[in-house]
Amino acid sequence: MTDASLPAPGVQNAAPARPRWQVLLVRPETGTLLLLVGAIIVAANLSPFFSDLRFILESSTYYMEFGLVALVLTLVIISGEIDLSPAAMMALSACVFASLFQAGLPIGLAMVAGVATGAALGAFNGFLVVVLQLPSIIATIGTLTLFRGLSQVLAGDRSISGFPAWFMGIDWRTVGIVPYPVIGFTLAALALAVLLGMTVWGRQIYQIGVSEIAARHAGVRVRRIKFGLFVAMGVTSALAGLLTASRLASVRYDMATGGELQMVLMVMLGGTYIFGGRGGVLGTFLAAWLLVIIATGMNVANIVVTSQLVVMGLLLIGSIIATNAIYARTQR
Amino acid sequence: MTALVSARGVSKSFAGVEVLRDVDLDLAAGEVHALLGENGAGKSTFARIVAGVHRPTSGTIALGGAPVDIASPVIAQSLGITLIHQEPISFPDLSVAENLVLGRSAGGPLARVPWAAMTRDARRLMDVLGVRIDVTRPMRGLSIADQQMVEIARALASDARLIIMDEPTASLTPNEVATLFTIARRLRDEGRAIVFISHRLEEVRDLCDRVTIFRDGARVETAAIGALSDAEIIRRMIGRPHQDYMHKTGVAIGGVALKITGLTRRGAFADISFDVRHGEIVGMGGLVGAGRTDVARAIFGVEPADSGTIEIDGKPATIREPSDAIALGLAFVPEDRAVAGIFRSLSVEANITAAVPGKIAPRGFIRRAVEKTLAADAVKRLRIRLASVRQPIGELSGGNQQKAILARWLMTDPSVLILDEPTRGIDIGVKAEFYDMIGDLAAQGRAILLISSELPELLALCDRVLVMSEGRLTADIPRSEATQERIMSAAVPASAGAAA
Amino acid sequence: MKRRSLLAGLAVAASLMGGAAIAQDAVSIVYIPKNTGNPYFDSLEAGFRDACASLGCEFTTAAPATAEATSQIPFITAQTQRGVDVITISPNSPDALNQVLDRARERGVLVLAVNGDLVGNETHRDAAILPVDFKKTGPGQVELLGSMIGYEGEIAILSATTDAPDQNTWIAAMLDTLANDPKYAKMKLVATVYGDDDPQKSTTEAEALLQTYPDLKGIISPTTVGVAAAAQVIQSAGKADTVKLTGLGTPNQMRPFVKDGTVSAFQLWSPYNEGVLAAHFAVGLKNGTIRNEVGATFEVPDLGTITIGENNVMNTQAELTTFDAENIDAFNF
Amino acid sequence: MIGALLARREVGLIVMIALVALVVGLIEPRFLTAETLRIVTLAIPLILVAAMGQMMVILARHVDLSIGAILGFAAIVAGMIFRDMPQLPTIVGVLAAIACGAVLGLANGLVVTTFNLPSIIVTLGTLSLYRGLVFLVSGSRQVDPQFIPRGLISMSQTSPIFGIPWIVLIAFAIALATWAFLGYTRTGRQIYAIGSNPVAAPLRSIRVTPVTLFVFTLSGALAGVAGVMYAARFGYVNPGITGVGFEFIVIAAVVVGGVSINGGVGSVLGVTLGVIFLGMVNVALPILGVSAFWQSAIYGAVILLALVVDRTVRIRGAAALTLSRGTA
Repeated sequence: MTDASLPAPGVQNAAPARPRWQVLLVRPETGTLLLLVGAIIVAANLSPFFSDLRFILESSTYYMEFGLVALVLTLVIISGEIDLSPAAMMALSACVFASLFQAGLPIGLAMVAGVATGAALGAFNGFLVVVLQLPSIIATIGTLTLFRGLSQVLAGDRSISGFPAWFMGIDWRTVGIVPYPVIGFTLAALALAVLLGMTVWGRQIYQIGVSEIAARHAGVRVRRIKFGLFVAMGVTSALAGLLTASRLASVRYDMATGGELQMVLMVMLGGTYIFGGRGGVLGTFLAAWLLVIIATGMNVANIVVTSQLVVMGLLLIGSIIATNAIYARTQR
Repeated sequence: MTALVSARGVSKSFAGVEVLRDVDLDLAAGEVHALLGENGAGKSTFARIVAGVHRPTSGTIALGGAPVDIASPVIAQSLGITLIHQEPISFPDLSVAENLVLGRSAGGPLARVPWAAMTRDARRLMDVLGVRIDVTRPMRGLSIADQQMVEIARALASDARLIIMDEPTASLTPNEVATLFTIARRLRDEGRAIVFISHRLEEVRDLCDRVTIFRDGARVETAAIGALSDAEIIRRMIGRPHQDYMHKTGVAIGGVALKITGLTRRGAFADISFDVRHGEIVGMGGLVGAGRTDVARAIFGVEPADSGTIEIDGKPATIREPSDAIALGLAFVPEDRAVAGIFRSLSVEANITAAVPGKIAPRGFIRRAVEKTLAADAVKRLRIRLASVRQPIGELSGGNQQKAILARWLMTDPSVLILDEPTRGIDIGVKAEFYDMIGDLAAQGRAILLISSELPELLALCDRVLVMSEGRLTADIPRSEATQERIMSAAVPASAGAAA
Repeated sequence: MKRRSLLAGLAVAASLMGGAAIAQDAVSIVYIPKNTGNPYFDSLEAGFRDACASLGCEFTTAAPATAEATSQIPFITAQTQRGVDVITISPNSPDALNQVLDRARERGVLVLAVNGDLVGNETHRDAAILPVDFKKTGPGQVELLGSMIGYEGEIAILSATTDAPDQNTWIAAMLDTLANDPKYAKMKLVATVYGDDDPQKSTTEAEALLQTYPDLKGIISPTTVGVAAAAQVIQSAGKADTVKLTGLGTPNQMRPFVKDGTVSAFQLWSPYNEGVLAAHFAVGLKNGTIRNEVGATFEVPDLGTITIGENNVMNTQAELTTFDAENIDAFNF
Repeated sequence: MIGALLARREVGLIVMIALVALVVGLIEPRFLTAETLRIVTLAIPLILVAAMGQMMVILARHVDLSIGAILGFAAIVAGMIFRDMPQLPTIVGVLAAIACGAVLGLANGLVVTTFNLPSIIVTLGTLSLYRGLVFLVSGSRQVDPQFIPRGLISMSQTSPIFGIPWIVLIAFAIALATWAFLGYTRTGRQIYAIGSNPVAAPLRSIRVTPVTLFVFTLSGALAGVAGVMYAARFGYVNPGITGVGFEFIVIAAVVVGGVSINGGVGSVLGVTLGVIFLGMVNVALPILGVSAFWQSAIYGAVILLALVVDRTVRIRGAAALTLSRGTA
């Protein structure tokens, strides 16, 4: 992402070919899976109350919104960009939705307006990055601050609620014992995995990530795809915002504060390469569950929340280092 | 003459491709030593090794008789070896004076920067060089020539014992070249060794005492400049006599395929007009930075022109994106393969099929089988050497990567093919294959625009040679009249100072 | 004692249908404060601890890192899963917790709001323990400031956030008192500003007050962060004798300012007693010795007779405690 | 040319500052008083000090998102020393805080340089990590005002020199030192060089890694200084809120001050003006009775605006480049 991270010309020698089995074994997703299994075992031993599927699924709903966004964020990062503003977009579009609803707009329309807001915000990011060609990483830090601020301006710190019963508590509705959000997240993961792995569109996202210039030369409509990705981020964030609103039965400007960290963390933990061109949705899917297990496990074991912050931070850095180590060899 | 630098059995390979093979070479103090050879012959690699940019895969280098390990440019500098890059290194946001001092100023981390003295010395250096550059202005915006002068000034200031100039004149005006040579001679007379890398024989004759000729990564011969005639030198460079370096098969020239009129992009090129006919190979020569690549990129929509028209088969075309160009039957093999060509970490098949998503994924979903067969055919047809089509293309040799890129474009069955330095950095054997392919492609009635810095290549392959200089079209020479001299004279900027 | 806890054990067993149960013979109580690192809640926890030590109940606490609306939810779920008998919570949001609290109660967990209520959503908790009758807070503060400035001159209010339910109840009461009680007729409220319980913002807001209203005589800041920030500002500006300050603050927070005379008196209640009361009420309820009905009464050592008021709200003390140079060293929270 | 542009940026800032003062003054005459000056100068020291560090990081083409957490960590450490070892002289706590900041900054630098990772993601991680450490070392307990040495607090209130508070003097002293360091020392210039052309730097015998480490360490140390100033200004340290969101304010100040996020461009004067500008806005908002809610929105807008300006400037620069040299 920053030129500073490119090696000096003298060291740009391509890597020697590696045996296939090794390639398969060092897939970062494999690492994520192992971590997940490990985490489950540890958590189960930490507290007798952990091993209860219903409880885990119930708790997982608190992370599904971030997970959903992280899936799309994965595509963005594979394409060589990044978006740090989704949590703020969740809050702002939810605040728009709630304010309009409170102003008397039929909730259906308000929801549409909320999603439209998300699309607009995403388009704004896209405009900054694709048209004005600002580095997405710093530009979206700007929009993160801006969007969060706007939702505060819009909603103050009122807690807007009073939604109709059918809208509230989507995390309570279950198929068997599986809450709707979990199902939605899983389906979304499947859909995106297919999109990314089996369609031209997905192929082109990888191509852009590996070499944007080469992609353009090969006729890939880079600008269009990137812009589309940012809009998709906005829309997904808005949907996640609505899910959160439904789960909490209320909306405040501070919804999902700091969520960007968890989302990026999910993508990085999933083994997607921070410099783009590598990675996949499967990894993010697993990583989301890994976070669910870790957070839930620590909560139910009464481990102080503050050490959770430490764990999150260490995980993020650790996962980038690991992924980097795996990829850097073939990536110049 | 006493050898200042003596290299013994120096070899270097990148990504398994050997670019320098077992080179022995002595550079003496008080001489200007020319390194000659085609692009990719290994002369620049050798220079970079001596300057510590690359480290040799094997072999030793001795400085004043004592073996040294030149592990980095920094060490090289400390040993008194300076490399003046083709593309001068600069810190655009820092002042010229600072760029001169950076890396040489002594003292600890908190040592004070003596602005006054720094500026004074810088001015003096510039006067010595007889160039007028405000040393307090930032490097950003300086012309290549001026940046080169700054580099030379650096070398002077750091009183290097060995100064390597890698194609310093490539983008200099004659006057600047003259200045450069006077300085070079004075440095030689001061007893320094100078290595001069150039394509231009007349310059070499003018300046150099001895010449070493490289071919295919090996040293062919070292001799006093007087000892060899131009023809002999060229023969040693290209390996065979000039005339039988011919390929072009008689092909019927068809109607106009690509017609460019008044193409202009501010800051790059102006008022470019030419056409390419079916079955015709039109060459485009010129110095580095003359704007050839920009024209190609403009035609292909990578960086569209500000004004001017493009017609394809007589129909005016609007090309905003490469995808538009592809739809119109254009294909473009870019100059910088590593950046603009391949997807290094993606499989060969993905690379080959990149331009034809429609073929591998009729309904949006990629058909792996189809993709594989398509790729496999191409690999067979172009004789691409690889382990598997699922192998990352980055693991292939440069020549085979380039073949894959060509294969990518053949998939689109283009009517107009733009090749930008297609054989740069490719072993001679594969080059020959490329020449054959290019000929065949023309024979199939495709129009081909061949951008190349290798004059023999242009002379050998092209029906016509266009020449660009400083963003303008300066010559359109039919095959019959084309000679290296004519092309060169059209390529070298007529008036001085235009660039500075 | 033994018999009691045995009963408790039965009660627990009975109350926990389905949900994973802890095999234990004591009532287990968890307290979830607004956020960790807040000294106010430290002393509230102390109250719980000491009470449980004497009552023989198990007490744990689990606090989110930030006080944002949703941060408490995962903890409520986790504690429910742990099969605790009682969840006592100082809610970060009056409404965002409704559903998860309901779920806890479905599973037989007793839910008590402590120190702050689910205003407007009282049906989602079993009872609330509040320090004082919040109706009395406003007038109390006005009277205190009035006594400092001779019931005359411009005054201003520095509150927490624009929608902080408790602060708003108090401010409403203050306005009412100022408007209707002739005693305060000469006191003129010129501004009500909000520092969002953030030191930085509170400081700038307080500074702005001093500057925008040169004739300002007094400031009421009914929030611990605000009153501390305001005190710091007045001290820095050296306006201690022209501008009087009072509000709700913790002794530890305000001690230096009372010592150096920046603030002559401020008020609060005892969060410690809230913990004590909550623990006694919870255990009593679980043991069946207390009925959770409006009007019901019960005894708590040191607190005397507690009466359950409307909305199942009970208070630890009738009036606010006023801290000044004399008594402040007697408190440590 | 860049120099000229910078000049433009600094002049522009002065104009903007004057405008804010004027406009606000018209609406609320009391704004144009010495008192305002006092408040503004009190509002900026923390930001100014941290901005000096962040500026150097950004000049070297990096960014440090963790300074808010570092500030909190340093402040809590200082506070705990004041509380738990009252016999020690104040300076010990101060130095300890600065040292902690330096160490955490160094840690950032080490991860970034050793593994060649984008600093923004790394520091996003350490932002969470360090905040967690704040809670752990403090046991989530606030350090109450009674433990903060009077002497320290009075530093945010007055000084022998015209009664300008010490922290203000110190902040500007640090800015001055940074100016001298960046402009007149070898390392200072090397920071610019690295940001200007990271790939070429090693070829000019600039030891990129040590310099980068140094820059991150310095940024951390300065955040530590800001932490001490926080304790001095607000009189207590709470692990939960101290320094939260601080990084965005500082980054806003730095980029609005004309430092290019592409590195290599930026002046101490510009950043100082940027800080003053934001300080003015901060003070103006409540005086105008504008809700504090607007602050974060304004920061965001300011950051984006600065980025766009910087971008357009660069494009012009690039155009000039191609004009004179074609594209080689």
